[in-house]
Amino acid sequence: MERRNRIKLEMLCVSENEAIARNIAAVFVAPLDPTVEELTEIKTAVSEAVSNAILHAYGAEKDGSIYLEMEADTSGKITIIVEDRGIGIEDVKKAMEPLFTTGDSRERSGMGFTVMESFMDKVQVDSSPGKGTKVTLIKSLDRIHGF
Amino acid sequence: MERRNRIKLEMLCVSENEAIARNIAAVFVAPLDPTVEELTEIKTAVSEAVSNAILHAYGAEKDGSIYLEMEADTSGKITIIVEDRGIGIEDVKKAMEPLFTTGDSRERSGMGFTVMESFMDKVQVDSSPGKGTKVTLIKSLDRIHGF
Amino acid sequence: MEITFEMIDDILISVLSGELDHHSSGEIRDTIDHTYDTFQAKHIILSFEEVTFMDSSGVGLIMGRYNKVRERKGKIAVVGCNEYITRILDLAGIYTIARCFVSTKEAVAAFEEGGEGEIWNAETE
Amino acid sequence: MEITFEMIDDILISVLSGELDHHSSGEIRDTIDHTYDTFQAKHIILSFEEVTFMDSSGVGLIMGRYNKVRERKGKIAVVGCNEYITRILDLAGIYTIARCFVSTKEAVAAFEEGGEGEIWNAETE
Ligand SMILES: Nc1ncnc2c1ncn2[C@@H]1O[C@H](COP(=O)(O)OP(=O)(O)O)[C@@H](O)[C@H]1O
Ligand SMILES: Nc1ncnc2c1ncn2[C@@H]1O[C@H](COP(=O)(O)OP(=O)(O)O)[C@@H](O)[C@H]1O
Repeated sequence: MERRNRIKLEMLCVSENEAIARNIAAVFVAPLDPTVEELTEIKTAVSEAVSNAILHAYGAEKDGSIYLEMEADTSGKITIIVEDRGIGIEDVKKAMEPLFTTGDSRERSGMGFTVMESFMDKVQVDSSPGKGTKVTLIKSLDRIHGF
Repeated sequence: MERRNRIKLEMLCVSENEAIARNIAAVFVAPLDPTVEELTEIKTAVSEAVSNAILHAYGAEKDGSIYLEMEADTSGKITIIVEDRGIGIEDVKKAMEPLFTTGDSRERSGMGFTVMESFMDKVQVDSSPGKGTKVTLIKSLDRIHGF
Repeated sequence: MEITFEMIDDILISVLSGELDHHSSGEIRDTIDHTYDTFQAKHIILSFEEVTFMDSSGVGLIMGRYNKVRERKGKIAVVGCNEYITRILDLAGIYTIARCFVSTKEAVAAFEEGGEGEIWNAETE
Repeated sequence: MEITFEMIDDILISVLSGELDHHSSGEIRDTIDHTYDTFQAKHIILSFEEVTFMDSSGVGLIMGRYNKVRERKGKIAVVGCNEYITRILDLAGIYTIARCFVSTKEAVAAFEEGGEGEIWNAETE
């Protein structure tokens, strides 16, 4: 695929959609001829961001939506935005520290953002309390092996 | 997956998205434990509907969007809506006849709607000239082999 | 979608592999027609054995090639169609214009045998 | 995600297969804890050999089981981690609480040999 492409998605905040979201990311990226490594990294980062929205964004009510936007430009740069309209994050810097979690600390590792940062080229988090969270994941595919 | 689920998608009207759309449908339906036959039938019907929007809906400009909505209820009934805001169809009944096409008749078969009807339980087409076209594809998965 | 070609006498064998839809059929169509002209072929065999997905664009592809071979009084055959491809071709009544064979070998044999008198087009498998 | 169990002496071997994420880890966690209690096991081996996808939920799963086995002075080992799983576990510094082995066999051997004096937790592979 050489043209610029973009898809937007809205999905229910149910944990079954973690797998659906990361597999859709794989479907979107696959025509760009990624390596297995790149594909796995992107799937993992999307899984982390979507899990966070499902787990942390909407508190007890759980009937919010998650919004995804996936974009590919002609150079092989992938931008994936995962957005919710939930409770937001008070201190983004702190939230992004390894092992920091407000979840059940015996079961959540607080490694979500750390994994996203390790697996993508760039991770940007825009969030404000009460307004929701927008996570932007960016990765440029290594096109040397491609067309 | 036992809960009701729904995703909504918006994609650019480029032909690369035919494959992306049908593979997203496969990703959405896969957790419901469809047979290979059901999965192929759904992918094929989605491919037809999305190709039609790309090919017929927006004429020369080609910068419209396609809107997809995929829904699964707890009984295994899948509803997929493929919608465009393009030129619409003057005579839906005629358009749905086998071999009828307004496309390049040496290369288009006019079999799109016929394939959709053969591969899904129900196909509904709502369209009016100038307003766009909404194709609703419905199929109930045979759950006997499932959970 | 990829395509490879082989010529046996005046028969152009086109082996398709991958997913055949409206997007991929455009390029494939041009490649087949160009090769058909370059090699001055008469008949065309389209092998679907390695086609992993096909929608009604496949019908358009066969119909288009049928119109092409007719100009040279050639015939067209399709081989290796799976269950889903067969269902789509059946719906379109494709067997009135193209014969279907299990393998390329059988299709070639039928072409080599078939005289002008054979009611090739009306036959179905 | 599926899970199967085997007991060797006081070691509960949990073989995970499929995709491990926040969605699937909840059920898996409950199943492991229930089995651990039922069989009065001491140690836990988590086999990731058949895990086709894992995100940081896997770290949470290991940490949670670590807290569980500690109550009985047990230890935890992970086996068969692919490159991506290893990268995630490395990021989390998981090897301060769990040792990693190539195969279940090696992990069992290490459990059977390991006396109280061994600085198990501080060791990495
Ligand atoms: N979408 C979100 N909405 C609200 N809070 C979030 C969101 N994503 C992350 N957080 C906060 O950031 C913390 C750290 O996230 P992360 O590093 O992914 O680890 P974990 O999900 O294991 O807690 C979370 O515990 C939560 O407090
Ligand atoms: N989304 C659409 N917008 C406008 N016209 C459409 C749309 N979908 C189908 N049509 C019309 O219906 C006709 C028949 O469609 P179809 O049975 O899919 O065959 P084909 O796509 O091969 O023409 C098309 O040729 C076109 O005129």
